[in-house]
Amino acid sequence: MRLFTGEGHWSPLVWLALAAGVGFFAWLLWRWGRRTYKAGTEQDMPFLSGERAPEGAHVGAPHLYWGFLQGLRPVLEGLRAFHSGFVGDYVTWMVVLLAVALLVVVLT
Amino acid sequence: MTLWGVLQVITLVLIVAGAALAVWLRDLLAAVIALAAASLLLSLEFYLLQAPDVAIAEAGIGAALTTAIYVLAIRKTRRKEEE
Amino acid sequence: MLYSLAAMLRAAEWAVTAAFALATYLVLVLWTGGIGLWSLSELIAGAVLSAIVGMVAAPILWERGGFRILQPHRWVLFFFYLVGPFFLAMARANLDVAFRVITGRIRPGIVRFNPGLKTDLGKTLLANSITLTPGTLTVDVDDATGDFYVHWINVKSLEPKPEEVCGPFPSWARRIAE
Amino acid sequence: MTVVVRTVARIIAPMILAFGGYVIMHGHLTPGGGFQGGAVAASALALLAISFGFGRWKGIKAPLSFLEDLGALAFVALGFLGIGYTFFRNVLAASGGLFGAPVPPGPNPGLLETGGTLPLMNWAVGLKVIAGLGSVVLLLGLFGGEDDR
Amino acid sequence: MIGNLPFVVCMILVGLGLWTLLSRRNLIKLAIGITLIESGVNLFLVALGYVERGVAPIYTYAPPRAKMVLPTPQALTLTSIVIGLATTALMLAFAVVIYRHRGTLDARKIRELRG
Amino acid sequence: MIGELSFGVAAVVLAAFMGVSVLRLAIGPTAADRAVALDTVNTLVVTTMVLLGAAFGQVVYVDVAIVYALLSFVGTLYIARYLEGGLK
Amino acid sequence: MKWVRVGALLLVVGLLFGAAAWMRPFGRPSLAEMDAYFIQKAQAEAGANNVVTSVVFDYRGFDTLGEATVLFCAVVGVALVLRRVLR
Amino acid sequence: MNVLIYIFLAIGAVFNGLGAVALLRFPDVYTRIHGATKCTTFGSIFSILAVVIYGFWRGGGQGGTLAVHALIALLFLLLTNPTGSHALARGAHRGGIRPFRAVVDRLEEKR
Amino acid sequence: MTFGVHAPILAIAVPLLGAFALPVFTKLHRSLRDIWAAAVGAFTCAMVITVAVQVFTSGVQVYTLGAASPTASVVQGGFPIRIVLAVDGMSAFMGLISALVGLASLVYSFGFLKEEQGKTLAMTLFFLLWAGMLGMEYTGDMFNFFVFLEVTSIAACSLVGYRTWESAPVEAAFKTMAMYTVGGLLVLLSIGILYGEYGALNIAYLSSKVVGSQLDKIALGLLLGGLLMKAGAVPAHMWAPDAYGEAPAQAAIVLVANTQASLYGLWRVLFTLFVGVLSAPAVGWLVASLGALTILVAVLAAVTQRDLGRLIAYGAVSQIGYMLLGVGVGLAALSSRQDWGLVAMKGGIFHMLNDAATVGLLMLAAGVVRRATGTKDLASLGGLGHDLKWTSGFFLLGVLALAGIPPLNGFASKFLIYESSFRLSPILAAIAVLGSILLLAVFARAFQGAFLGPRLREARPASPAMLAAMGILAAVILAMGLAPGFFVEHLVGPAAEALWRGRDLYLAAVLGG
Repeated sequence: MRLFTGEGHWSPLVWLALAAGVGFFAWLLWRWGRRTYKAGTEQDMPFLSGERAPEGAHVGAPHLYWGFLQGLRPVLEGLRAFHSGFVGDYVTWMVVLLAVALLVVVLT
Repeated sequence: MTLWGVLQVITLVLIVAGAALAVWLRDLLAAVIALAAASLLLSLEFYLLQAPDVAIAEAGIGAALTTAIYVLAIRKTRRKEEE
Repeated sequence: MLYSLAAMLRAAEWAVTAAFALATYLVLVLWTGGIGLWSLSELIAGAVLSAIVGMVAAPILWERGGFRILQPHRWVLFFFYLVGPFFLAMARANLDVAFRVITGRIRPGIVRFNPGLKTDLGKTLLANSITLTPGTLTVDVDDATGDFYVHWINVKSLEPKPEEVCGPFPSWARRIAE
Repeated sequence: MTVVVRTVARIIAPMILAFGGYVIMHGHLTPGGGFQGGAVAASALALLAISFGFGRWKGIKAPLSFLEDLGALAFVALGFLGIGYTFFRNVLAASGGLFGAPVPPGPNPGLLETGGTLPLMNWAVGLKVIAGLGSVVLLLGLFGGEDDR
Repeated sequence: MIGNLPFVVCMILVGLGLWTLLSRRNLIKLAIGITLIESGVNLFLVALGYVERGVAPIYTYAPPRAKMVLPTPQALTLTSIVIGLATTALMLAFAVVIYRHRGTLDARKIRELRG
Repeated sequence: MIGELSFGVAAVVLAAFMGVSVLRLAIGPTAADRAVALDTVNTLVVTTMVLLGAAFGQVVYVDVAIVYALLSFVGTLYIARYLEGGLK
Repeated sequence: MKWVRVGALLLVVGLLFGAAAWMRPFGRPSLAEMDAYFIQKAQAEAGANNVVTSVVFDYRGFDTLGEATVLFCAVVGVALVLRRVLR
Repeated sequence: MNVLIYIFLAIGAVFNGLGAVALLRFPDVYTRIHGATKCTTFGSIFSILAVVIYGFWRGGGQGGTLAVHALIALLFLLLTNPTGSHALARGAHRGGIRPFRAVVDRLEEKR
Repeated sequence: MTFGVHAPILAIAVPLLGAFALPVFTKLHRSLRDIWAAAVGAFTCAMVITVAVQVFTSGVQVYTLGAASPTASVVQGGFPIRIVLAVDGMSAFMGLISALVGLASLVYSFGFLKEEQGKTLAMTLFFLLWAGMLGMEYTGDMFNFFVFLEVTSIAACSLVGYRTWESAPVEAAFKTMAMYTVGGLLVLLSIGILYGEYGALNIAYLSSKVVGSQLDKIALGLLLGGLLMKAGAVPAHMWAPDAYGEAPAQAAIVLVANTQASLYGLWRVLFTLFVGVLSAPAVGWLVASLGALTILVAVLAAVTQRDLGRLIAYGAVSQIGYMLLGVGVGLAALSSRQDWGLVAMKGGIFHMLNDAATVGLLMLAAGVVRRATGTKDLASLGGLGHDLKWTSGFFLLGVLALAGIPPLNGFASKFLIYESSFRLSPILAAIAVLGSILLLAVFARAFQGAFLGPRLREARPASPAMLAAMGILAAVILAMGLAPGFFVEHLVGPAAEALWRGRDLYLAAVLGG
């Protein structure tokens, strides 16, 4: 079961045990919760803002990491431009890769 | 330079000419015609290189069928290359 | 009765196509020795091959009146036509083209005439002869009327007779193919 | 196309087919073989298709694909024939059987009944190539409605 | 006698094909470029096997005691030619279907997949 | 062998004519001109192949010429059929 | 972008020309033992006059199977792409 | 016999060359088809006939096969060449190419 | 002659036979087709497992096609003339990956494809692709490798264009085809150069002859370019997201396995054919840095995706980076024979198996989503967990495994790569860790967006065959996660050893001493 890595080893069983411990802790937390909670009532309103969410609202994938994406915007824009969808560019980059490989191989 | 060499040089130059035409021509049908000519001369070159098997294959496939397929495809699409 | 006639016709078509293919094959494999000029295995292989080719090709290749070409005297005529008037006309055609290439004197146009040929084979023969002979090139053949549209490099009259354009060919074509 | 082209196609198609058969059949003696002969015969199909219009050949697609499967299966089966020794063993060569006549060494006019499994494989591949290339041309020609203007 | 001219021509063909792929925008032109590269490679393979004053490796009616060119490259080229035809047919089929959908063959306009 | 050298010379001459035809292929104003040039090259190549078959003294090579004579026709027909699309 | 293209292409093609120059001289291949074996023994082993065919179908028959497979693939692929779909 | 072969080859070469020159010199498609088809066909007949004569003269299985195969190639050329030219001319006309300086064009009038 | 001797060729020939016969059976009856496909698939898997068992117990298997006996690979004089199948540890391992993915794909396609004509054709193409992959992995001949490369190229591109009623798949297929063909032709050109120089095509024989002239280096460069492209390394990776995203799910996972087959070809070229002559550190650094670049670029591109299929596709591309990184580090350490080089190679090779299983699972789940809702746009998906309970579970498992959450298999292989690449260069290890973190973020987003939240639309539940296919892969993932030591020791270890040190054994097995 152990995986030797040259430096040492690790065993997934330890991690499983850890996961079990964390799960137990989570279960404990859950048990400390209110007994009177019922889904579908006022109680499942968001705690911080206190407003009822509009019907069908869903924090979809595009909304996540908004700030992260905003911060990385120049890089990501560059990447989008890089993958231009034009076949000639695809082949160009392949030829570039080929040229690099040839250079590295021939010059060493 | 033997006769064979002269023939070879002529054929090779013509192959390159046909290929270059196939690249440069804007009219796709004309490009396909140039491609067919290049393929034809390529077959002659195979013949000169003493490879009749390959020459027959190139004749049957390069000259007839490839041209046919290209022409059909051009017919189903459009003939001129967009500028 | 009718059915059997049709079946016989189909069998004949198959046989003629197969024989045609067999002839082609046998010419290709001449001098393999053995029986006559051919070896036994070549003969067997050719027979099988031509039977298959006949089966595949016969249903799509025949049209009415096709059997006329089976008469041997037509072949003899065709041969004489090929080496006689046709060859002469072709030689003249080439000299003609040489003359025009050098001088550049042309007066082209597309004229129409009707040689009055009925069968496909006759039309084909005439069209190909016209194409290979002096100053003329078949551009189109009207299927319905049998009109020939000929590109003439040196137009002599606007509504020509067949003889003006292509000499004795229509009559030869009629003799060979009809 | 005009009557001229159609008639010439009629005359020449059996010749092309016979010549394709010749190329396939003599693959082990003269230049040629399954692929080359198959391509030649397939261009007979292409010739007929272009001169008579593609619409007439709609019904031939299914038989062609069946023929192609058959050719490919025959080729693999010929490969399996040698599995007593190894896959693709030429078991028939010089066995004295159907195609097992001994070959005279050096230059010679050639004997049809030599070659072992080679002629059979030629036929299998030839069948496959005829059907395959023919159906490629037909499919491309028939796609999007046949425009036989 | 003529040096390595055939090899050079092969490389010219390959370069021409690559140039077509890089610079042209029509899908059918791209297919033509690929066909050109294929032609170049085929010529390269056949030229590899040529032996000076050799004859084809076929014993039927061969001249006695002649040198023969190498058979293996020819066999490889046969395979390669058929592969090339298959590729071309498939690419053209794709091009035709793309034209059906988009009404254009310009690769710069066919960029639905990007980013 | 008597005729072989002459066959070779004839083949070289024909190859030169091929070059002339390819010139027309290059400059031809319309696609039809190019197709005509292609047809001419076809015929010349077939003839050259037959001549070279005699020049090399190899009988089996002539099969290639036959294939060409048959199949160039198919390519020409396809091109001719679709020349009708016109000069858009 | 254009200069990337031209530069990479020039580099690759230049090295390919180098390869063409460094090849064994045209017309004098290494006459490998494999091909010498084929030329000498194919007639007896495979029983065929045409050495190319015996190479294609006997010595390298598996390549030919692969090639037939490629063709089959292409036909099936064309049929798949060009099939009429009502949807 | 040698002389005959030489003459045939020379005629063939001359007419083939004529065809190529005609291809260059004539002004429009139809006249070019004229030149190209007629001259190359005629030249090819002579060139191939030279090979046929050579083959029969050499005799035996080899020469005979050479001659017969060359004849078959010639036959196919004769069948296909004019037909191909006809098809090209028809395609060109339908594609809208008018004959150069034509005095009359009945086919155009028909449409 | 025992049956087991023929197992390598049967593993390739039987799928081919199955593919050729499939349309015939379909003409007879439709259910016959399914039975035939299942039988062929099962038999092929059995053959692959037989080969693997033989190889792992008794060393390199050699099968000579067309010779009098399978082991008679050379003729008098000591050179091979026929095509040789040579299966060593790495080949057998790759065969197992292909078999696993192929089995899952086949099972899935029973329930996935709807349209009948297309189903027959797609299954035929699938078998051809499978046979092509196995051929690439088992062959010991350069040209044969190229032929099977082309088989896989053409079959894969046809499969990508399966959904012809939309324009995007066909477009992706065209682009992929162009790239594959050019890459294949580069490979063929390099094979031609090698043949011209040494007059041989057998990998082992070439390896014993190759001298490392400029020409050989150009050949190696061409091979590298072609195979790296086919593997999907940045910057020539752009076909990969297009193709993976637009292919039907059951084909996309085979495409991933196909990518790995080309990677295998790359390893074979680098470690067997050219190992004696190339300057290993330079090429190793090239491969490793391309791997790092691939990880970074693909993950960053994945962050911005809004299409579930494309997102997973970019994830798959980034995984290729880990494999390149691992084996590249191993190659860089090859000349000095450092121990951590072997560890890195074990990591990279183990990651191949992990990637096939996990990315396969994700793609199959995405296929379920697409079939259930008719869209893959993340902005309009949501709350699918209410209807697709099993699928969301499988997707979650795949996400966790791919991102390298500890008890699962992804962590095991990535851990090996981190540790050993740190020894070569800390930057590479840092990029690898960063990529892993970003990947978790990306997939958490995808999971949240598609499966959690309120129910937005009705979803059609997955059919049992599809669930079974995903179950197979999930079981493999769990097994590998819980017992990584076993897998590394018995499967990955021999494979890595075969590359690391096994060249002499390979040559000896093929060339007979």
